[in-house]
Amino acid sequence: MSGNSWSRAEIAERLAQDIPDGAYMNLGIGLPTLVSNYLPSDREIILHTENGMLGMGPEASAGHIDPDLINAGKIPVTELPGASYFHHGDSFGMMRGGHLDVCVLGAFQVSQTGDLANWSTGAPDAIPAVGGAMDLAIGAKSVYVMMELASKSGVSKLVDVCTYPVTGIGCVTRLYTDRAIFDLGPAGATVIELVGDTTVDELRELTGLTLHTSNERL
Amino acid sequence: MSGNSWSRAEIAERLAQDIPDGAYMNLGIGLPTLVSNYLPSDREIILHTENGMLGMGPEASAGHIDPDLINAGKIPVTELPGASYFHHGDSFGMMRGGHLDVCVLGAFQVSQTGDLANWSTGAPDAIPAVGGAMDLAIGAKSVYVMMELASKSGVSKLVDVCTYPVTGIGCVTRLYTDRAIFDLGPAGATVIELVGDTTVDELRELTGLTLHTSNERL
Amino acid sequence: MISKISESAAAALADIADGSTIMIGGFGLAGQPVQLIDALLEQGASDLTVVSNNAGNGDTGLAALIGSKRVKKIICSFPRQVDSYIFDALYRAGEIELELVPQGNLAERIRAAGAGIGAFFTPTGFGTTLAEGKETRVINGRDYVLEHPIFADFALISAYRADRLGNLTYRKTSRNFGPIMASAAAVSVAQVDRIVPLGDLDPEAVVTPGIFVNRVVETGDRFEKEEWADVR
Amino acid sequence: MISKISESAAAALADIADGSTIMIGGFGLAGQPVQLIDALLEQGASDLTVVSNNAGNGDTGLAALIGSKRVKKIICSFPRQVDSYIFDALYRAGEIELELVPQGNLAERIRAAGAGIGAFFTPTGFGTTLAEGKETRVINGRDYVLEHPIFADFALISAYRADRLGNLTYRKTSRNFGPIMASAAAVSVAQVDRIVPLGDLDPEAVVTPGIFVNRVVETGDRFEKEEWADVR
Repeated sequence: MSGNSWSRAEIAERLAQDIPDGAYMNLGIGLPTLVSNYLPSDREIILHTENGMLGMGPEASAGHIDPDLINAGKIPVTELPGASYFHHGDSFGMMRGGHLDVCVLGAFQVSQTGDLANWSTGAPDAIPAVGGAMDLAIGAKSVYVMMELASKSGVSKLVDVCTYPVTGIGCVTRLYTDRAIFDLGPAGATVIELVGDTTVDELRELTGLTLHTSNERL
Repeated sequence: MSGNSWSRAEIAERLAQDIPDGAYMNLGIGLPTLVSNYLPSDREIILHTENGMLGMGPEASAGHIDPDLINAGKIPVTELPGASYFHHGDSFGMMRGGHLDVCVLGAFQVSQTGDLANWSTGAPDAIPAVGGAMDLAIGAKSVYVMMELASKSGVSKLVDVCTYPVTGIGCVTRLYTDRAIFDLGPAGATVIELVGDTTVDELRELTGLTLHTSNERL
Repeated sequence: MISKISESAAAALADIADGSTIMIGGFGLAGQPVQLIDALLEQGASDLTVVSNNAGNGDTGLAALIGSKRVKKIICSFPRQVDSYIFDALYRAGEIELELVPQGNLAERIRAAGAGIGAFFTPTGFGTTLAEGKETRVINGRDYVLEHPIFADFALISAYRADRLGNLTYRKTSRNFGPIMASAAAVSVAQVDRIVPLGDLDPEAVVTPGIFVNRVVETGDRFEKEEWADVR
Repeated sequence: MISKISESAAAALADIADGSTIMIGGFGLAGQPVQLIDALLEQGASDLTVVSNNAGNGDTGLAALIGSKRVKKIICSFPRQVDSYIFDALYRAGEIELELVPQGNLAERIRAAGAGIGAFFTPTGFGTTLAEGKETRVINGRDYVLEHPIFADFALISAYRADRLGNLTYRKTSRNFGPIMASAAAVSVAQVDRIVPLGDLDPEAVVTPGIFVNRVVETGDRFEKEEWADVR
């Protein structure tokens, strides 16, 4: 931690602490994959990759690459004891049916009621592509997003209403950022943990949102 | 054949001649299972049992009974090379999706347009039970029924409109009876083969139906 | 370390509450979770809704559970059998509710619950008394009936091998309802002949991934038992 | 005697007509039917609708087929990739139609076609631009979108082993779309590393029963090839 904000690795490390022993988890492509570096060694957490596998191990090392064994980001990975394979119909049924405990995603924007925007910037000339983003958004008992709270130009990515095209409605349950952790829900965002000297008032100013606080923890 | 009618075995034997090499077939419980005794030895026909198997072999002999290997009638059976197992969701999906070539069923009544009644007599005090009857009725590219044309009291079981509760609407494509073979469809029943000296007029009198004839074959 | 292994069938079912919906696997004796059903009988929960293909045979197992009047409703495809006299009597007396569902619709409704499908259009049953009152629709010229998922609080199933993560394999036609019921229940309990060390199951041949299984109970090899010899 | 074995990829695809809908398996290179795609390119059919997770990479395989302007429409979840420049250019020029489908809805729509489901309600995509104009419904307090099956004239898939009946096994994550696409096409063609004698495949471990497969082509072991060593 530097001052009152976390690095991406620190966000991932903090999020990892909240994954309970025995959890089934899917880590979205990109930033969320960092979480796998920080899973507590005394917990057994089973990774799902939506292209059809439970029990995914670490990225494959050079010389041990199996082209039939890749993750959803098309990176060669490994298989742990107790793994299993299944087809896309079953794999996405597993997600849609709410069997995963946690799914961790990145985002362009998250609304205070848990709407997620992470699949399209809405740019008119962009080639559209969605992949499993909308399935992942509704694909777990808990959907966590990790992101920096503000864009590089200082604009809050936790918003009242998403301006980017949404990926899912009311689907994000918790938001991990470099400045604070929030629970999201129909009543809006609740600050549940502050990073360093960050204050709720600073967050209110940055986000422009009311922001509830969790008295028990702040 | 005795005179102008076939025995049940003869109906089964005749029906078996119409199953092409390479066909995937489901034989309903009861009368239809007779068909398996008459499949031409120069054809390879693969039997499906809806409780979750393709490549079902003959009934198991005493001393070779495996309690985990039964057919839809709960009779112990055997496994042929090239068999496969699957769960009920997949097995009924296979049927519903129209992948079987032929399904052979028994019936209380069949209407001239192919409605099937074979699951309930509609008796008010009967314990209802349907099993896979309604799934089988719509569960193949061709649904064949085999039955005696008339009940023991001489009433035609090929009817204008079923009086028993129906199992499926317009689902039976061909009817094999002791007196004749019929194609069924939206335009009604067409006699395509007569048993012995049976005449179409006799069939018209028995059934009370118009009955088309197939000029090519009669 | 994850271990889904329960000490006994009784321990695995201890928290079934009155009023629960219980799926029970099996088609005939194949895949029937005999020890789990017996444990449920012992456990005492009442006011149950049971989802199972049949409604019990003779006077043991599911038939005994029904006979104890602890099942208020059964959702099944084929209750009537030559020896289903316990169910038959209660049904005729109006003491048990029956929801009769075509076997494939039963399977697909269970599968839909596990796969997060809100409802689906099926051709099976259209135009029959079992579809009376249900929404219908013509799609591409074919008639369909709208059916909804069936969820359960517990699924009791039987499999062949398990590991401590709850990965399951089955044997032959005993697979039947196990995989889909395991996916449709809040708590899935599997009895298995043997629990094997992690890594012994071929990942390509696992039929029910452990994510669908909460508890496994080892009940021993079944094939030395004399009683199987004359099963028909 | 049934034999679904085709002499060559070319023979297996000879009867694909102009205007056909073709499913192509694979997710990334895993499960991609490389030889079948090349044979389709050679075969010449045009005015095709392709159903595949991606829209081609680089300038070979599916990208080359698209580049030949013989694909009028693609139904996929993720056309945009770092090297999807052939699709990108045609799409921007309005020369190829795109139906973008969330990956799990794509899978379930294919599965529905194979399983005879007329339509189904899915929560995925509700409230997004990809569900615009589609029927929605609240079921048990949750929002769902109605989606319809996707059928194909041909499915081209890749598997690991086959027998002459068309029973298939897969390897690891190359299973992906193969089993569901095989079930959703009028004619399913599988390229496999090896065809084995009947009886060599474990009936418990067959993933795609032969009933879903019309033709198999043996294309040889892939793992001796140098090109795999640096696949990323």
